[in-house]
Amino acid sequence: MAEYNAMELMICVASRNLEDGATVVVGTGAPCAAAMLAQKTRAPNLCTMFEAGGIAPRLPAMPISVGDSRTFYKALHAGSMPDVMETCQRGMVDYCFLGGAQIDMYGNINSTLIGSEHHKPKVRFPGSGGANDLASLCWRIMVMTSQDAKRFTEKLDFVTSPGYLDGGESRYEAGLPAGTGPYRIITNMAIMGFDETSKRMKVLSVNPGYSRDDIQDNCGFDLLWSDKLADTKPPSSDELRILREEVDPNGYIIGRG
Amino acid sequence: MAEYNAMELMICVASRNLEDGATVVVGTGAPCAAAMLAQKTRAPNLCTMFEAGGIAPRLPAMPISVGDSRTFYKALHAGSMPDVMETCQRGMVDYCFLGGAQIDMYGNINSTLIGSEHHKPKVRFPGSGGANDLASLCWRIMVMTSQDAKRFTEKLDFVTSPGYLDGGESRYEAGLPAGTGPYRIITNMAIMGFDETSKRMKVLSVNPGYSRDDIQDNCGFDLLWSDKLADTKPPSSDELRILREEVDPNGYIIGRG
Amino acid sequence: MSSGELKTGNNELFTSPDVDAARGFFKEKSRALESKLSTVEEVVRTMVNPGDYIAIGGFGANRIPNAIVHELVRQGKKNLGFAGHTSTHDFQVLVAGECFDHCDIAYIIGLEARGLSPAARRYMQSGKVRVTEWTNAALAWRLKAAAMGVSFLPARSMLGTDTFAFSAAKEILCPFTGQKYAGVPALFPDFAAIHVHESDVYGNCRVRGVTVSDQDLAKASKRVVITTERIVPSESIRAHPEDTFIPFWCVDAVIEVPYGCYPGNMPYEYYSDEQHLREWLQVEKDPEAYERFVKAEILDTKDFNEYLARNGGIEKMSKLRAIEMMTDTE
Amino acid sequence: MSSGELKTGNNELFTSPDVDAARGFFKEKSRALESKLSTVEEVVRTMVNPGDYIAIGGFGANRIPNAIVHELVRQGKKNLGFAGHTSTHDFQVLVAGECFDHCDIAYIIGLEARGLSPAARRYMQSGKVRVTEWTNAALAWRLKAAAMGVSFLPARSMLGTDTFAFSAAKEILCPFTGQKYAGVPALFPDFAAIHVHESDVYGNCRVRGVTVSDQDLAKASKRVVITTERIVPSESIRAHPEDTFIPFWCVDAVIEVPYGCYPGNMPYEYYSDEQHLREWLQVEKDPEAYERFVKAEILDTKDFNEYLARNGGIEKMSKLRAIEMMTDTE
Repeated sequence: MAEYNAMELMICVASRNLEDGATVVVGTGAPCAAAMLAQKTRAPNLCTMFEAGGIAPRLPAMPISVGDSRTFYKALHAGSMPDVMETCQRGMVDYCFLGGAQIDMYGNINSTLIGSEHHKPKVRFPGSGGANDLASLCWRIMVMTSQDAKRFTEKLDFVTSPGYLDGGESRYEAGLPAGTGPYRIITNMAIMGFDETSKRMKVLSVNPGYSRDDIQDNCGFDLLWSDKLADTKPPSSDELRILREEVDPNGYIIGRG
Repeated sequence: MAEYNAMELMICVASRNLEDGATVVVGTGAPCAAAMLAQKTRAPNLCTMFEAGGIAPRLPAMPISVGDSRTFYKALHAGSMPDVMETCQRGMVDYCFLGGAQIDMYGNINSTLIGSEHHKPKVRFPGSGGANDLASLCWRIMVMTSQDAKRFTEKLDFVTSPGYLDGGESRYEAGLPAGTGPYRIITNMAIMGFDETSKRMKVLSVNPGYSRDDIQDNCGFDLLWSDKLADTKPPSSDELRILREEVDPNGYIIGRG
Repeated sequence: MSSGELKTGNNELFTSPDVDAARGFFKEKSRALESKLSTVEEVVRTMVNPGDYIAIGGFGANRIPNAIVHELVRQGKKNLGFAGHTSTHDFQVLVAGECFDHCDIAYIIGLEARGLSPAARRYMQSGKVRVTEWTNAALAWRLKAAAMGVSFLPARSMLGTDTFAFSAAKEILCPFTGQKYAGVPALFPDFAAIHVHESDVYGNCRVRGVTVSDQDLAKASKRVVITTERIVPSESIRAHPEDTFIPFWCVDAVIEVPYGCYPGNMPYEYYSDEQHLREWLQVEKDPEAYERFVKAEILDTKDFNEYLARNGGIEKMSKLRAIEMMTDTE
Repeated sequence: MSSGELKTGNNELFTSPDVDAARGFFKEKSRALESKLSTVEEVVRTMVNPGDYIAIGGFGANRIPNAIVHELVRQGKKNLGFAGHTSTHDFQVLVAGECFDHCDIAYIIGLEARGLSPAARRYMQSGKVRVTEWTNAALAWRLKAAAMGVSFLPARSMLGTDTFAFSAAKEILCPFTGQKYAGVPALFPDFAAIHVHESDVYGNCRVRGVTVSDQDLAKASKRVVITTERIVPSESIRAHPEDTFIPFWCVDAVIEVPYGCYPGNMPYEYYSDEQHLREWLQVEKDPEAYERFVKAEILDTKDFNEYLARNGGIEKMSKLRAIEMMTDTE
């Protein structure tokens, strides 16, 4: 079996969740790599959208900004930011990817600040950007992140982007679109989904080399466990070859693994 | 003094109210002719807008539709209908022209129907189209129409487009933008404005060949009269020449006079 | 009525503005990048269901998908709802088939500077049609609300008038300023047909000249058919992504229909056939003659090409093209 | 808090969403078709007043009007309000001058895949800046509301989060469906600068590639300056009216600034200077070195051309152009 690093595994796992003919809003970095890998393997007509307006480009290289030239290269459409956000709001966008400094058991995400004083935080992050919008408006939200107990936390310092909020039906009672929410949390250790009723994070699959204890020890809240807990299928040699040779030949993303 | 017909007079009077550097939404026919005449006389940089989106075209001929090719010919911008309406709503459009089957003393206009049953009217007209929008959103509304007691009526069968509604401050209390409203009613007999306080129609100027009695007799409600009642200045020979030779050489509009 | 009380339009709202219901539809709508080539006959047969609410792109007689409009009449579609938004000749043709029996009205019956349609007027005075009044901007904003995925937008027109009273709008107050607005409900048509200059087989298309609300219409509508003067290679779309007016995921079917706006004006392609439009307005004055005219021009023609052939064919189209290009010498 | 109660964001609304007040301004704004050619120095000196709320077009480092941003720092503008909408390098430069002390935040501090700006982070953690949270779409819709001439729009994002709680949005209910929305207030900036590919002297301009919210920004803002890679004859604008991205009546000043987005990426013109952007991020780590850097690169340079010259001049620009054209051989 081929060797691979955690980033390569996460990108391969994420790419398998993107089916042909779906729409996905991607950012720079790993999500973009996952979408490109999906297009080059099982989903040639996966439609990638960049929040700055680029639609279905033939990316000549990894973009460094979600608005740079590459996101419009041989694109089918150069839309605007409102266009893309409204397409999400209308219900035409299936997937998005989010990241952040903290995530809780309901998939809520903090990318705003650490600390308690809003105008004078201990650590300031970029803020929502488009994350809250995509988390609110796309059908299925995915997260790729490394897992540790500080990042997977009981209580966020700031809820930047909505997961299932307080669990149960609270997301929909808040006015967010019916049927939407966090779908997969993909870490170096496991793949998580969410319990249908409580909306709490639930481990679906354990990555090679990790144990249940590893996963729970590196999580600041109690995880639920699937009845059908699976072993995460490692990257195939084809996936790795395409990822390394075609998607990210310079190792900008997978080099960090 | 040159001879002219009523349509020629109304177009010349209307054109004099359009100053250089202003914006005006025009339709087909007489309003378009008035704007073209203004451009070719004292207001070369009058910006004409068509509600279908054509902005500042160099009209090669009289358009037959406010959306036809001519309204985009060498235009500075091909906008959309929402663009134009929102530009009006934002307060960037100075003038518009309206017409209709009935008008009342507050400048309210009916272009919807005659009769009392809405879904089964005695006579059905086109409806608002963009008229209600322009009457609501532009700063100054102008009307060119022939005058008779049936058209200038005490009570409209249907208030399609707002003038000053019930007079006084009622237009603004209804939520319509501050400072907007009917500005000039230009007929074959007179030029009317509106009283500042009551917002009732007031005759400002009497056209050549007509008397105060003619004007009141051909109006279904009591007109107010300006303290400084003037004589309408007839078309100049320059205005008539340009109107006949350059604006409407085929007599499509002024031929009907 | 006191100015403090919020008024509501009294007429019928023909379509639901519910955004979660619309999202449910859009969730299932295909976003696959695959050929959507079809035919006028098939699209109208399979994509227009009884009771559907339909909308027609373009402005009046300009850039209208007339082959689809004719086919609606030819296939005898009835009981439709119709968005009477900047409609002129398209409205006139649909009236010939009495295709709709409920109608949102902004502009109907008229053909702008050409005058009014006697047949359309008779139909709208017959009492057969349930109607709700709006304005051009109100219908444009209703489509924009749907395109944006929200159930309403605030508007400053219609207020204080009978147009409002006979609409289905509702007065609302701005939560920040207290400003009064006419709230207009999102309009999600079941079916829309839009005629364009160029489209690839996926439905990525380009238009020039008048755009009206067609971008919003394509987004707002559940099923969208594009008729196009020309199919172009998708690579040519990719060469100029800024020019894509409607992206493929809005589109369900694409049909190449040259001269598809005849007798209307297709900007930069051909001018309107004013003589033929006058013929329509003239013949409508006599209901019996009009019935024969509609039978001959639409019901008894095989397809839109036959209609074009009846009315002068390629030769006539070349003349109309010369008028548009301002190269006609007559 | 019960779900039946409507919540309101607790933070400050920095600008008035009052539409009649905005209309009063727009009524007096010139719509004359006259040359608006100006200079960077003059525009910043005369069009940016103390306390003004400003917004910068483009997306992050892409198509930003960097000559104007530098000049704001060079002229020592302070106490401004800033729309932190998709801002990256522009934010970083404004922080170098501590130009703003209140800020609507959607995306700040970061330079996307390049990492975070240490200096911007220090400034935003200093307590010197009053902040209100939003999202990219919320700020886009705030500008769209203003562009439409309405004081608010309904949005389905922000709901249920601290982003909402620390915003100045208000929950509202749809009058038709009862659906809960975040109502976002119109944003009318006092001053906006937008960099474009081509403009005529009147301000009719064209862009390619990323458009973000710049069309709405141009409409929403009270005073608008366009910097352009190239001035083009107005006749070339009239030859393609469909391509006009911003019409002249939105624009108050036009300045030709070649390479005006450097070190950012101008689509189809030149790629970003990643080496120089890394230099910014690197030098910011040491506040004293950073102060010398800002002095040398901005405060002590005469104008933007000198900044370009310092950083490689035409030769560098040609290299960045080769990267953009994918003709670089390195």
